[in-house]
Amino acid sequence: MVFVLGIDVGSGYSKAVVCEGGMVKSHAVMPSGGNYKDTARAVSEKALQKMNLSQGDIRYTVATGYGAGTVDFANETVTDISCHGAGIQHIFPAVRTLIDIGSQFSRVIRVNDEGKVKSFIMNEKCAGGSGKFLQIIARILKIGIEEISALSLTATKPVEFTTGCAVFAESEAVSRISEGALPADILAGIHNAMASKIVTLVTRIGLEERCAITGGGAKDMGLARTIGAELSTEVLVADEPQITAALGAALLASERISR
Amino acid sequence: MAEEKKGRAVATQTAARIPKFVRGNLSATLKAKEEEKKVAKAFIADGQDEIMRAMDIVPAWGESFSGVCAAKRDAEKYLQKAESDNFSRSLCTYATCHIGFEMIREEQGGAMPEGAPWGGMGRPDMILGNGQLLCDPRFKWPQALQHYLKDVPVFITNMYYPPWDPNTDHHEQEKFYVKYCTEELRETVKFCEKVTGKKMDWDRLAAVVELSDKTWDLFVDTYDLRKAIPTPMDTGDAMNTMVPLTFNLGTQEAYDFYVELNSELKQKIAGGIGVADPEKYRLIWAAGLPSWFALNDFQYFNSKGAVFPVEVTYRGCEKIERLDLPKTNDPLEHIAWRWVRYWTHWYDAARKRHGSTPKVERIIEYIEDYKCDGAVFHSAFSCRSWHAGIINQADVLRKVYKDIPILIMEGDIVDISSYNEADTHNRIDAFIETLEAYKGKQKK
Amino acid sequence: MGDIRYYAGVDIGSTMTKVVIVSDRIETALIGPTGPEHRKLANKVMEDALSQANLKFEELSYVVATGYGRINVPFADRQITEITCHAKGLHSILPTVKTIIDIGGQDSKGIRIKDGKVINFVMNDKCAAGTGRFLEVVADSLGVALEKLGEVSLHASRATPISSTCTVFAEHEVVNQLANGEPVANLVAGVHESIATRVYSLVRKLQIEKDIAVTGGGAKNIGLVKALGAKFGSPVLVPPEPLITGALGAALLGKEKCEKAILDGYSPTRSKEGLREAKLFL
Amino acid sequence: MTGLANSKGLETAEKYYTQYGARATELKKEGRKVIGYMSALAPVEILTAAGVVPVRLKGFVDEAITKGDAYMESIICPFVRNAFDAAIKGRFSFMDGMVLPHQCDSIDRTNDVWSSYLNLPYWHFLNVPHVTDDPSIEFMKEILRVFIGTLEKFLGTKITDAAIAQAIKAHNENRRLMRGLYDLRKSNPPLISGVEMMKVLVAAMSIPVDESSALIRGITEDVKKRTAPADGNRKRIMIIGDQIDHTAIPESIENTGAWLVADDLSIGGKIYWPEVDETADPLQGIAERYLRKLKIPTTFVGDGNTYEENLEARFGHLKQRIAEFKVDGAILFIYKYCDPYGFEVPAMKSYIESGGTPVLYLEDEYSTSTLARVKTRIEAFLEMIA
Ligand SMILES: Nc1ncnc2c1ncn2[C@@H]1O[C@H](COP(=O)(O)OP(=O)(O)O)[C@@H](O)[C@H]1O
Ligand SMILES: Nc1ncnc2c1ncn2[C@@H]1O[C@H](COP(=O)(O)OP(=O)(O)O)[C@@H](O)[C@H]1O
Ligand code: SF4
Ligand code: SF4
Ligand code: SF4
Repeated sequence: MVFVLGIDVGSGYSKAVVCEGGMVKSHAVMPSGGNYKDTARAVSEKALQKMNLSQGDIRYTVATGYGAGTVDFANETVTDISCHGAGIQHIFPAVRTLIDIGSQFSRVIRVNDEGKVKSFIMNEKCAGGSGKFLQIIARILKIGIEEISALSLTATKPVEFTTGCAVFAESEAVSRISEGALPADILAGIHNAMASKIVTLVTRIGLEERCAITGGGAKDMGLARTIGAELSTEVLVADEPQITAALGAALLASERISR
Repeated sequence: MAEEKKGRAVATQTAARIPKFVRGNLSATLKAKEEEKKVAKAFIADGQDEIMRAMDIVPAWGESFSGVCAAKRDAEKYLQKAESDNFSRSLCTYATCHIGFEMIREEQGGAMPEGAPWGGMGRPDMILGNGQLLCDPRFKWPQALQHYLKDVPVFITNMYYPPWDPNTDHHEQEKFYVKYCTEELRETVKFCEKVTGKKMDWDRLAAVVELSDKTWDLFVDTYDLRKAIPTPMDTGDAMNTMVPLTFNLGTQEAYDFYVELNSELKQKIAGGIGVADPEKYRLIWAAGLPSWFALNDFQYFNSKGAVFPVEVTYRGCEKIERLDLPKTNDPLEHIAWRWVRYWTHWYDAARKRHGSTPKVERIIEYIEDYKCDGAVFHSAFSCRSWHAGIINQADVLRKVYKDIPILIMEGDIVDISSYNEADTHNRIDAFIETLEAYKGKQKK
Repeated sequence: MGDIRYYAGVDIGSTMTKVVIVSDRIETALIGPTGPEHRKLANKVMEDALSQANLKFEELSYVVATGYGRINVPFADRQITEITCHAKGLHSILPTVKTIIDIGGQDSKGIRIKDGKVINFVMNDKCAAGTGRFLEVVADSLGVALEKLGEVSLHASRATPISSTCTVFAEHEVVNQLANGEPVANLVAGVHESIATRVYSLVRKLQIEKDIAVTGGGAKNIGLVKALGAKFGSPVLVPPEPLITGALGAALLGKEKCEKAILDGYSPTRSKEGLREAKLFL
Repeated sequence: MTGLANSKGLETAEKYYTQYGARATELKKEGRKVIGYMSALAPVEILTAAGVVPVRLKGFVDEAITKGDAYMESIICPFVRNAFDAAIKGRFSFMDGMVLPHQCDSIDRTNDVWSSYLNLPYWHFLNVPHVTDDPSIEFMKEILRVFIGTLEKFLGTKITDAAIAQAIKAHNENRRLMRGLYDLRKSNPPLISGVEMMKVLVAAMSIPVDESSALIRGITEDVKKRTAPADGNRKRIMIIGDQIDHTAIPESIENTGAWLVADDLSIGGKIYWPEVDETADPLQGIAERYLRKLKIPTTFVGDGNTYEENLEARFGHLKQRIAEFKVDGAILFIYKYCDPYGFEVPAMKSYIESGGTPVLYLEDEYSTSTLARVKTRIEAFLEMIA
């Protein structure tokens, strides 16, 4: 049995996937925290443990993500854009347009029928349209990030946000709450604000169907639906969208050893 | 165009001579007084080079000065000075950097600001602008500058060319455009005569114009050598080797420079020497002025096996023959024809391809001629002129031509505050992987 | 009641609510948070201030509201922007000051004053970089108390350069640098440096004249104050309680207005609203 | 203005302001062609002469840009971005075509973007020059002829010199009427508020010229009947900028206890003062008005011998306006990424201030999202000059 490992050290979360023969055997996710190097070890150990494996059993490791450079036990690093492509090809082979909502960046990636990246585009310099936005709002609403999804679906009157700044949106949310706005409506408002930024990216690069959302932001069904509605298309979401890039990295690792 | 702090390794030796050109141009503005010549704050790509050269007017290039400041990562203090008098940060940073510099000098009673790069630039005796279609700063910068240099006369020419319109034939309008440009150039001459107190020597002007034409031809022939695989010269170098054409047009040195470059490139081709070894991807720099403080990024591309054999930027000329210029004995009219035809000579091609635009046609032509695999655009936030409409160009390129990999980078020409090297390299990495996939797919 | 008249100034900032009551002297000054649950409770801070001064609301002759949330303070007689109020308040404390830098939770401002009156001012863009919010965010992620940031930064061996201009990204950068072993002190100093740079390029738009003073919450941070001093090439003054200059100015402006009205033979009219909850924000 | 006589005309203006383009939609149903245009540089006389309904495009300040950014860079001035966004969203679906005059980089460099994504049956980029010397006037006449030619082709009718001459008369009359209405702002307090005036200006740019004139006439009569309450203490403000076409900023000014009494905006003062001379060749008069008489920063005004002469040529009209309307303070509201106005700020500001009028310079977005901050700055300015 030949095991390979894919590690995605994101700016918010680190993800590890262990594969064998092109199949996912186990995975783990944990916050990246401040020390990428330690987290990378910890998250891969966590994934390995589930299989009773140790790093020594791994034939090839591909690291990706913002902190890929700190993974000293990786055989290779690949950008997360390519890994996303490889990952989505495995999950949804029909997907040609991929929206990745990570903590710092939102990206749109176009892939070909082999999961290879054709082109990509991302938000720049301002956290306005990124997943960080969700985290900030969750904190204000005193809810867990995983609660956003269900809660937002109950919204009836989405609040309109006048600022695009993730930091000031916080104070705006706070004042809306004091005016009696419901948390669900606030979340829906944030979703609208984020979706319009993301859809702009999609339009710029061109939508080719089918379309999927990945990254931690994809766990937010409310956001995914809002984006889908804005794009007037059905968007696919994997069961574990957050590990897509790590999965892609693991698949690329298997490719390397099968060469 | 300039030597920057870290010292970009240049692939061609000829390009290594460029800093001398730039320094020479700057110091000419400082020495002009002794030599009893007049200095004109002028713009590149404004059609007035030959008039200045024929009248011994020393051009003080604001763009060059600001570019040098940026390359030395020394522009911030000038940008801040301009900002302190309410010039917005969103305005052209070439302009605000230069204006900030002049503001400081005036405040110091004319003394050169301390630490001005390469000795700084001389105070102008006149300001020449052009209300042409290229950009607003080309006539607003002079006006804004006069607020600080109140005694310096300003003259604005207007040189237009027919706008792109798929439904009209621009050839029908050429005549009156050329007439207008010629008249405007004549006004420029009159103004220069007034300031310098000298009359134009028309024979000399004719000779200078002829030299420029020759330089245009030689430039294009030389750059065409870059079609070779592997390419002997990259855009990173071209951002230097454009200097003689852009800043020294109408001088013998400029011509001689391209003679030298030409022979160096031929030698390289003969020896099979390329910029990148191995050369894996050929790219077009499809639009945008570079970030002068980050020219090293070209080397980063090279280190990944990607080269730029061709760029749209600073290729401000074409083979004269291709422009099919009507005969005339008036050198000004000749400049006007050259101007109008240069800016419109992709119109016919664009009209033939439904949904296309001249800018995109130009890119397509280069992609084909130089066998490019992908296109990189740079969108600098402070200059609308070259950097607005890029999304549209990329979109049209995809629609009317091919879905080739495209990278649009966002940044600025002078203002370093929005630049992040790690992010930029990340983006380049991902783009390289895209190219890899694209080429892999094509082979199959 | 006697002859003494009392005037109150309420400064409802994005983060703090400040109340000052003056007569011939400052009677009381109180600061409370404008946090999520405190938003509507500007009246509470007012009540506390009143009880501290041993006064009843009805004994106040005039109430002026200022700050970000000034718009809907029902118990105020008048609204005046924080720019005018800061100038007034600061001038009463430090009369030699000609340029004021105010670093609040959401805004950074530069104010030029002459004889206590505003002659020019600038305000930052709507971006959190360069505001007090940035400090709060960083304090939070470094696990340093907001009040301690200044002191901590004084132990820095250098200011770590922060390249991101966005508060969110900068926070991130700071956390990573921390993990890379960069000392907290240097990071805090780096953040101060980054804010000072932003504020400097903003305030430079005014023809800066000395003396320079810093007010607002940012002035409570000695490290930031020092960084600003270095940028402006001149020591900057800090009033003893920088948070309250706006509220103080508001109270003084109210007083001025009333006294003038009385001289002109009117008796100052109080708003009919009693002390009740404020409905804040537009 | 409370306590003042109301006006049917103002109600109409209000309607056209809130339902922008409502009249054009009606006229289109009646079979008229509607041509949209941007900027003060579009020669409306020619559109009127062609028998089309000219409608000036505007932005919608309280709508976030949600569609336009996909096609247009955010380094374009926010007004153009917003107007383009509105166009893409179908807010100007009544348009049969558009003319885009060359005003500035934000317009010039987006010509391809507008034309390729709007896909209108008629499109024309009018190549207005930036300088104003004699060759430029001749050139302007040439490009006007090209413009007329394309219009004629599109409409299938001839646009005669006589029709142009008549349109010139109508527009001059319209300008005189509008100035008459402006005159009613000279009293203290003004008889018509800045907010009301804004609605009139916006309504006027969306309807045919004769209807506009009738509307202004009616409003002027009604407003004249008003008796102003004694309220002479408020500061009198003038606003300067390009296309500000919404009431948000006038409201911010007037809700804080000042009157907006004058403007130098490209939909107001800038276009209603200069008239077209009735020349033998009507295009001569048109060329002269648009190049030489319109004082906008995108035409290079001022070939004077000294800097001071240049300043007078560029900004002299501002001082006149300030004196006539007894202005206490000027607000310079400039959009981000606008080079023509942006480069003007230091000179203009110091010129106005040299006459003793304080100036507030605001560089901002075209959006109500930043309004709270704009308001604070306006209020502080008013407190400052109080
Ligand atoms: N359960 C969840 N519901 C909604 N959003 C989530 C959830 N989990 C994570 N996120 C979002 O995903 C982001 C992190 O996504 P991820 O793809 O891991 O990014 P990165 O790789 O940049 O760290 C967070 O910023 C958060 O907004
Ligand atoms: N004790 C303190 N030490 C350091 N900084 C402080 C302190 N108290 C407040 N601050 C800073 O001041 C800011 C609030 O300032 P303030 O002037 O009250 O703003 P606002 O008027 O917007 O509420 C906070 O964001 C914080 O950065
Ligand atoms: S606006 Fe807010 S999110 Fe955007 S760059 Fe500024 S601080 Fe960051
Ligand atoms: S072309 Fe761009 S960079 Fe050059 S002067 Fe014009 S605006 Fe500035
Ligand atoms: S505001 Fe400035 S940039 Fe925008 S359309 Fe007007 S002149 Fe052009």
